[in-house]
Amino acid sequence: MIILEMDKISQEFGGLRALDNVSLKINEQEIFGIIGPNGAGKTTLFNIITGIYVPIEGDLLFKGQRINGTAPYDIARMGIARTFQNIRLFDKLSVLDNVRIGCHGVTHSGFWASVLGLPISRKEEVFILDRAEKLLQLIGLYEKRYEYANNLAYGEQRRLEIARALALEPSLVLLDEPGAGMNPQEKEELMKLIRQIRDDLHLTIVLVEHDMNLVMNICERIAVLNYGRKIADGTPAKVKNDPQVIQSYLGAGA
Amino acid sequence: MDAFIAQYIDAYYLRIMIFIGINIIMALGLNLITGVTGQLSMGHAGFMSLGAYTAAIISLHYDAPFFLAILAGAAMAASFGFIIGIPTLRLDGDDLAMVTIGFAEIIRVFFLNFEPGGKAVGLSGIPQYTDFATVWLIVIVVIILNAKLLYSRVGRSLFAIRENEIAAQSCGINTTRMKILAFTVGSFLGGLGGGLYAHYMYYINPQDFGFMKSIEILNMVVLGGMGSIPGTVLGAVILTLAPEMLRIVAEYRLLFYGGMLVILMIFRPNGLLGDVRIYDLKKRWGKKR
Amino acid sequence: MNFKRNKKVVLILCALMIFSLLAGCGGNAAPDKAAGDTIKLGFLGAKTGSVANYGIPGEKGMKMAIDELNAGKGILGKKVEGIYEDNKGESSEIANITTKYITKDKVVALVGDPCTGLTKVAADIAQENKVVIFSAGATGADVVEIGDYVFRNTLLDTVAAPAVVDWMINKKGWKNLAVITSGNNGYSTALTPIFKQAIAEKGGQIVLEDTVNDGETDFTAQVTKLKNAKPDALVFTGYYTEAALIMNEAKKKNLDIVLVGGDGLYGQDLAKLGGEAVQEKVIFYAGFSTDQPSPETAKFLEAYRAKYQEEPDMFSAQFYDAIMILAQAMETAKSTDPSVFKNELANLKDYPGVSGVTTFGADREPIKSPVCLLTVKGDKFPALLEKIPVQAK
Amino acid sequence: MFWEQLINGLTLGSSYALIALGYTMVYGIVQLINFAHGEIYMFGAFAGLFLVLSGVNVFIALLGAMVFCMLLGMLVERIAYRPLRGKSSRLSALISAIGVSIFLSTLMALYRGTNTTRYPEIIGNSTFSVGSIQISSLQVIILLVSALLMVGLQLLIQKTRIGKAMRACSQDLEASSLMGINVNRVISATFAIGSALAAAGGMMVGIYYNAVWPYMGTMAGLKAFAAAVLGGIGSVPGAMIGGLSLGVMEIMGVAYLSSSYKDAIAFAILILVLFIRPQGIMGQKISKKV
Repeated sequence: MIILEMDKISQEFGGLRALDNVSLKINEQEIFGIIGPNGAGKTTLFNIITGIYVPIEGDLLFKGQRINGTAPYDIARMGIARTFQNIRLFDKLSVLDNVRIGCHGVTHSGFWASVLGLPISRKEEVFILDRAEKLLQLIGLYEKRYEYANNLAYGEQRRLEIARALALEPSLVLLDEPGAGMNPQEKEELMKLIRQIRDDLHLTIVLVEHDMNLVMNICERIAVLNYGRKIADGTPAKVKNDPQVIQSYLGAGA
Repeated sequence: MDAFIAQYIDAYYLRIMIFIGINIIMALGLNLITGVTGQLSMGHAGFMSLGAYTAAIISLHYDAPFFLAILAGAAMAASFGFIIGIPTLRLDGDDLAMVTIGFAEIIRVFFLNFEPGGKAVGLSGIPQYTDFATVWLIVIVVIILNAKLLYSRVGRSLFAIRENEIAAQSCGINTTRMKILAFTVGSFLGGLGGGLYAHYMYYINPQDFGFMKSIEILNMVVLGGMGSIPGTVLGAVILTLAPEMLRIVAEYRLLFYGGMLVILMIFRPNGLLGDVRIYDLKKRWGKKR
Repeated sequence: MNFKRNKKVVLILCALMIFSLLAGCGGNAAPDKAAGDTIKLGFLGAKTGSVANYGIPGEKGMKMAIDELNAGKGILGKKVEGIYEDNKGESSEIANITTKYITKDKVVALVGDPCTGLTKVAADIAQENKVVIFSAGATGADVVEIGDYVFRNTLLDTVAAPAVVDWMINKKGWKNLAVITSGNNGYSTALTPIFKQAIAEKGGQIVLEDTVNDGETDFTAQVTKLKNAKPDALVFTGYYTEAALIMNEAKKKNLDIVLVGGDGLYGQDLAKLGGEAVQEKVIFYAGFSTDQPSPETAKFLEAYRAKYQEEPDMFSAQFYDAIMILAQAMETAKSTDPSVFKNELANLKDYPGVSGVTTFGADREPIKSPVCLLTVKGDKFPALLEKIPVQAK
Repeated sequence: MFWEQLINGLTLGSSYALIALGYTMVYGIVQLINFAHGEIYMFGAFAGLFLVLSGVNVFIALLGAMVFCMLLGMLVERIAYRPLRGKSSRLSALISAIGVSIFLSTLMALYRGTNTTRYPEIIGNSTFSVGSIQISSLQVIILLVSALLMVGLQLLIQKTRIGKAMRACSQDLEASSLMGINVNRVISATFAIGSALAAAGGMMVGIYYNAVWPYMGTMAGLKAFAAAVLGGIGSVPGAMIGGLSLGVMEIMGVAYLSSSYKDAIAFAILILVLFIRPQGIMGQKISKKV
């Protein structure tokens, strides 16, 4: 079952072709990796999927429904959550509040319900608190729930972003360099966490990563981008041995 | 009620406390826009004047009951707040600041040419309905509702927009709608304060709602602490009292006022109670026990 | 975030607030012991801000009058004390100050404000608290109508403007007129319709109507328009600063025109700012003239010059008169109770003040005669051009 | 009449432009709306007045006023803005700037009184005609001096070392400091140059309109800020174009629309421009990196 399909997506910035005819199919409940050198268009791809950019060409299908041009918040509410390469937490809010805000997409009480404290709002608040606390326990930040987000260590911030993304009850999670800046031990834990959430919550996970070891270890399938073009995809073993990939990407190091 | 209070408190202090109350209401409105949602608005006096003139004209010409008049004033301000909220779709930061300044100036010039409002002569003879009890009752209600809002799902999403708009969107927050909501509610409170002001002063004049008035209200929010209800209240109290207390230094008092702003910002750049929230305090104190 | 420190800040500030309020209540509790030996008068006017030019000379006039009273036997044998707060020309400030004068200082009368709008704010409060307010500057409409504690001793625009328009059209033959208003100036926006009505009644033509704003300096566009409209004379209803700047610009643009206006043009700065451009080209009316003074005025002039080494203006004279009129009313009423001496005040007839002869009519509006037409001539400011006698309505 | 009004507008606009340059330069580097800038302009006008009254030649007085305001601008930056830099939000810096603005205008009001002071006619004025249009020689001088100053500024920014450093800082303050640029010095220099231009603007306005007063900076500052935003805040040519076009718009508004709505017209056009082109006339569209 395909959850996300990209069909010949192209994007340009000021005449520069950031993505060129990229097509990808991502299956439900798989862990999918996107790799490529700097400037290959990986983050741009994420920004297109989450609706921040509208592609100039091509179609984007989520669960069979065309979503190009849909507003980012609506895409989020449809069940696509993400983290950011340069961490974007709500710095001056508590860890708990960060995750609670993540629940926004799955709750509904509006202005009047909130101001007047109507039952619907109170019921949702209980639900939100409960959900946020459970997620914080899952990623191991429950003890720090009243800290400001910007007081957390770097690795903790990355994990908090994942928790916030999960709060949205997504079916697809996009992780933008989740392992950046982590030490090997932290990365080990991260991999465990990613597998765990996929298995427990039955999610699909797409991640962009530079760390080859991490990607090869965790991902079931991989796509390789270079200069905005997809040059290969398939299982880690297949991609690793693709001559074009070796030449253009792994070439120097391998 | 007021007669009862007046037995114990000097009319002069009563008067200042009424001004403090009115300023708290307006500052809480601006706090919602600028402090909580992070949309720099430098034209709050524009909303205040809309509320003041609408309420005053309704009272004067239609003999409407007081609460109806000030509600109409607030509603008028809110509908303009809604309109001003729309540019926030495209603008942010200093461009938005400029638009709000421009908007307030346009409103001021409009009232300078507005025949039913007496043009530059101003509007006088407004019945004095505003009293201590009414103002502080409204202050209490506004604080409670404001607190309820800020510690709810909607309130948190407003904070999220201030902190990081793109991340807020990725959480499913319709940032456009929320920003317009903040502007609408914030300007409603600005207009409410304006209506109360008009019905306390007997007399209003377009020049009362100039750029410096907007700055004064903004100062309350920033000085007290952006996004913090206790902070905004404290800011309103201090900046309303400051000119009265500085009266001893007579003509030097604006000099002190200016200097005080600079020094406060240097030593407490996030405001006196920056980011202190009733909710946080409760948690902290609760945990200690 | 350091919550401990924040808590301390909150506590300190709360303590400060409570203390200040307590101090205030304490002040209130102190009974009116002091009120027995001095009579307090509150000054209303701006000492800073954009209308300070009216407040400062007013304060000087008031101080001089009080000094003279105290040098004599005071009022009813009691010493007179003036209290001088600065209202910055803002309505919320004047409201606070008025309340403070009445409730904390226990003044028997308020003197001021020079501006009509601000006077109205104070008058509402004074009327409610039954304290006399005596404006030495408000010339606009709807002031004494606020109540029976409200008085003023100014030359009313509704009296003076028609007389001046009559002089312009019938004596000078200036029929085609341009009218410029200062749009953000309440005095000016109130005066313009009076002038316009008078012009219509006396058979004049308005060829151009335009607006400037107080506080601006660029009037190039307006003067260019004026030049193209070619009026016989210009009526400007605003204050002297803008009048001088308009005339400066006219001179730069080679436009030779006479500017006529109200007593808002009465300020030493008209001559200082306008220089050559206003020489015999600006004409305005006022109830007070230092040129060819009456004996009362001459005495006042001498004393004022000796005390302050400067020329008094209309506001110094009217504030001075206001104090003296109040003193006289209290003496005749033999009371410092506002509810008593206000009746004496209302009966004032032919008071020979330094700012002209004043009578309060049945509606408590002042009738002052004559109207002096003033101009700038050489070093002399103001130079008397003509005196136009006015009849009571 | 149209051409005469156009020249009126350009004269007014060049004073806005000179003030707007200071706003835009400071903003370009530290993202601060320097609200005290209008007061610097006012101090420049007064400094020039004092020098002229003490008998100095006009052009030396102009230079003197510029130097004085340079120092004042640097002092303000050192006392009120630098301690805040880096550790606090832009809004607290803004409030600090407002504090300085209130402080400076009150200071001058206490010293000189609130009355408007006459500026002596230092440069003789004559009117000459080009076709049917009458132009005053003063207007021509003001336009020329402004143009000269703006060209000078462009050369400074494009050709000198400090100009290069300023451009680098406006791109990325942090990276510039890593590249060995003394950021504090560059910011100081920016304030100095902006203040000097404002002083020149203040003195020329004084000479042309024959009047200065302590509160002249508030509205002029606001208008100049509007001009900077109109032109695209952060862009130097934008500030020039924004200033000139705002001046012309205002004058034309008075001439052909309604003088009572003068300020409203200027701001309404500004808001409209921002709607259509949020980055201003000359500003570059900065796409946010996500």
